[in-house]
Amino acid sequence: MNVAVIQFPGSNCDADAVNAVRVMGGEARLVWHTEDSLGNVDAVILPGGFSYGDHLRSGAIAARSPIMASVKAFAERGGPVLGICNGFQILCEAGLLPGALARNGHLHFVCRPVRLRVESTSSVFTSEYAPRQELTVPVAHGEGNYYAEAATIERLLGEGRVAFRYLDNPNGSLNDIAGIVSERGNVLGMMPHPERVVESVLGGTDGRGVFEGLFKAVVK
Amino acid sequence: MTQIASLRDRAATFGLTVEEFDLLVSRIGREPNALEAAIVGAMWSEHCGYKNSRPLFGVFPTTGPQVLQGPGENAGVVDIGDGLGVAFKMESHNHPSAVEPVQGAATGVGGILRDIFAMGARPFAVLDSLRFGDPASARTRFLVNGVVEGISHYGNAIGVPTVGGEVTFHPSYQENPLVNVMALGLLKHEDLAKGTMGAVGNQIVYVGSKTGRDGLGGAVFASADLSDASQADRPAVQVGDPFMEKLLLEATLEAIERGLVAGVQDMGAAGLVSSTCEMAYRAGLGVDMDLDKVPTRETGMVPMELCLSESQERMVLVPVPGLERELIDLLAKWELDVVVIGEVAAHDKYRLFWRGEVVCDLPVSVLNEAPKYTREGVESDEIKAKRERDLSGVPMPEDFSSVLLSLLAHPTIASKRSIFERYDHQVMTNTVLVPGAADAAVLRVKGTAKGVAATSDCNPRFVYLDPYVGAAAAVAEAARNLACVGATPLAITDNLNFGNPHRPDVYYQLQQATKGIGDACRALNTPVTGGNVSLYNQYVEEGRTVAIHPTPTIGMVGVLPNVDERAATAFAKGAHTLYVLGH
Amino acid sequence: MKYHVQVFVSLKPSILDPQGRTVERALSHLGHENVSGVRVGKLVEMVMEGERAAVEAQARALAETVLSNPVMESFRVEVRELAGA
Amino acid sequence: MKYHVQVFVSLKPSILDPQGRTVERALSHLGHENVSGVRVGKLVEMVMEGERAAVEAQARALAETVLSNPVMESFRVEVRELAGA
Ligand SMILES: Nc1ncnc2c1ncn2[C@@H]1O[C@H](COP(=O)(O)OP(=O)(O)O)[C@@H](O)[C@H]1O
Repeated sequence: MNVAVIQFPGSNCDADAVNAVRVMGGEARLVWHTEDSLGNVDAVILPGGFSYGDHLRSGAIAARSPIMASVKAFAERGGPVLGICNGFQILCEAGLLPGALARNGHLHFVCRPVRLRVESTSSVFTSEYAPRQELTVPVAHGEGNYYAEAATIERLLGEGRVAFRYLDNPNGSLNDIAGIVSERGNVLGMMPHPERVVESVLGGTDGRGVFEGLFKAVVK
Repeated sequence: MTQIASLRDRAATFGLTVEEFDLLVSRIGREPNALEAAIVGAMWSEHCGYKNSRPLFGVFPTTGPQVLQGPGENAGVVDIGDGLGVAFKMESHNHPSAVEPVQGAATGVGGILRDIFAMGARPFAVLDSLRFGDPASARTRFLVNGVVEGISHYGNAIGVPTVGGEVTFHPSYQENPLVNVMALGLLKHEDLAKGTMGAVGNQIVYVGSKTGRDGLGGAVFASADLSDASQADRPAVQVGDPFMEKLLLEATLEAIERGLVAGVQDMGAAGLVSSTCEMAYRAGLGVDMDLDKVPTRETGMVPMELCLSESQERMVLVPVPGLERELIDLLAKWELDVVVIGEVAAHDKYRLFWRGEVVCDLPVSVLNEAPKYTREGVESDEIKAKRERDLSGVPMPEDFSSVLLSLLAHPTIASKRSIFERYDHQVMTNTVLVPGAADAAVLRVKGTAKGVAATSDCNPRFVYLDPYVGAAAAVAEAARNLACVGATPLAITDNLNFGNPHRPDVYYQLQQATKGIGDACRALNTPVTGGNVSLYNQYVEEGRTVAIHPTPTIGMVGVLPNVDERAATAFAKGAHTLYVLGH
Repeated sequence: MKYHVQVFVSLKPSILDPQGRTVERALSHLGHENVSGVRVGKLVEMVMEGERAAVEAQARALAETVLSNPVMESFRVEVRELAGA
Repeated sequence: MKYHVQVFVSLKPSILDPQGRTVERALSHLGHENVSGVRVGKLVEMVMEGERAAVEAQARALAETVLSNPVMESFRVEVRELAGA
């Protein structure tokens, strides 16, 4: 189980993502944003952080980096791609997921554990959770306010593509959306940080399911 | 003769007293030019030269088996076993935060982090100790919001968790907020880097942001000394960019790990000069530097501006001879600008060139050996009376419940959740005890069973009432906070925030507080590995000078041999018996 | 030829602007009751070199594909000759 | 009378603009080598009701005291009649 964790200038949860994959029994390596290929990998993670300092818009510049061509091709072939926090922002900016992440409604950065509900277990990333299972996962972001046009939200709901919802919405996201998947279900973007809750010493293990699902998908 | 007389007459514009100017003349055997006077003024300032405080540091214990690096380098380092060390230090950014709270606090975080990674340590935690005035005033609310925004913005963006701290409100800080930031970093013993220059012939390399006129708006030089840029073009603030700092951090740590550098130093206040001349002093060598080579962000900058600029996110690296190409390629990967600006020289001078001419030629020792002042301290009668006040006549409250509630509602004691939830306290996935969970922050050390604990403490009212006891109590409080989570205290960093040391009552506070810290550190076996001093924190109100409460903030680090053997403060479920230990 | 290019990026009218709302509330608290509809957007300024027509097209393309996010934002471009360029 | 007021807030020229610097670099990487001097500022739009002269003075005062940080920023104000107001 070989995971590529993409590293942009300013990414800072990249090492955390690598650590989480290893803790869960997989192998992970960092891939620098200027590389023109991913190498032989089973899955891709776009980690959290402040790529390019969040300048212009969060994820805007990273989404236009050379490595993204390879990430898009990988997703097109059905490869699993997990975008966490800044990674979710990058996926939206790159057009791999619909909508956009705007500034939190209360205008402050927020770091706290949030209660999530698993809305759909049909994607690989949520397949290891029980339907409507409640989780506690930390968020840490200033621009996690999910927005999409009404028609897009309808589609997401209709197609069961909302993966996670906030039970205590920390940022004003429309429809309490915390994470969504692509049409084919192989790309997931989520604002909360599952990689921060895979070891009990850090206060919880509700994030393990995301990685378990990812690994199972690859084995298949 | 006219030129000499006029420089001496305006010694104050260079930050020197007339006596100091004369001292300089006697030490270099001639009169300085304007640039040299300004450089000495910067190096002999309280901030760089510690004129009024260094003589008092003799009372501090600074050694011990756990001390890998004591005072004198960019940060102190303690051994935590397993071949690992923790670099740590606390710094203040008080005056800039009063001018522009967001950038003042942000650049305070940036500065202390650079000191940590310049040692070869990867920063893994930040604590912030904040003091403000009356919480009801609009100005205080403006400052609190700005400072928290600044620390949040910088710390979160660079990806180092802010895991603890303090917030205190007291009227004496009304015009002089205190922003003390502590940072910790992890290093392998063999990666401990020093801010030295290595050997003669080594190149001096400038890395990071271009140099602008940041911070020069606060300088009071005669217009003749500076360029034609107007006052409006000289910002009084320094603006920080955590994205640039993140690139510098990664590049510097990789360079140190790969053994590519002989010396590393960050550029702080009067950045270019203070960094290079401290490095030269540590090496016992000299420097030849070409100011024309310094990368600039603004046009028309002159030597004085280049030397004294406070532009952020700049480092000085000295490559290992023969490995310059590898270092430059590494820095290029991180898209960092690199320029060779000088060379380590066999002479013992600090020499600067501009357009082919020598514009500064001073002995390195003179720059680094500021005069030391020992003053007379006299306790204030007013404070003595307060301390000795007979409390037996004070009536007891009828309703303790309402007293408790009003104490809990006081902003100094009330929950700080709305502040620390604006800080990412879990990035790097090491935080085991988050803010609010316990009396100290605890972080795990990946790859070992250990934990590191940190706390930042001071009760300024105690120090005001009795500086010796109050300062010792701050050290003791820090040690108790660490013990409560299961950590053994190892060492401290101290951040001394006081008023004007020329005033005997303030100097008394400094004398007694440093003694108290020294004695407490000896008793608790927590040597002082470094620290910071911020003086002249006072303001004038209706003809009266109001100094802040003396505030020696203590940052203490401890180790847990097994991070799983820790305690938090929450009561677990079930009935409990409570014990009180001590008197 | 050098041009001073300004790209004004604003949230689409139908989208909630919490920053604008906060500013509006602050102004109201300060007694400015005659202020409404506060919206906060971005102003990106740059100097571009080339022929006017090409610069205008390039500026619009940049505004559309990089400087604004079409999901939430709309933009306007102004191109002026740079004095003394 | 209702007016559409625009306040353009920019960093003073001598102040470091990290956003502008990063965006400029990004544009260069994307092949736009003819772009320089990128600065990112704010555009605050609002509707103000009153007499033109009063509104103009009020807008300038607001720009100076609330909408910009005079330590680091400068501003420009434009006031236009609101069509169909
Ligand atoms: N400025 C701050 N930044 C981060 N954490 C803070 C700050 N101020 C207080 N805290 C955290 O909030 C919690 C409560 O702080 P405090 O009120 O000082 O209580 P205590 O006396 O237990 O230290 C502690 O965990 C502390 O670390």
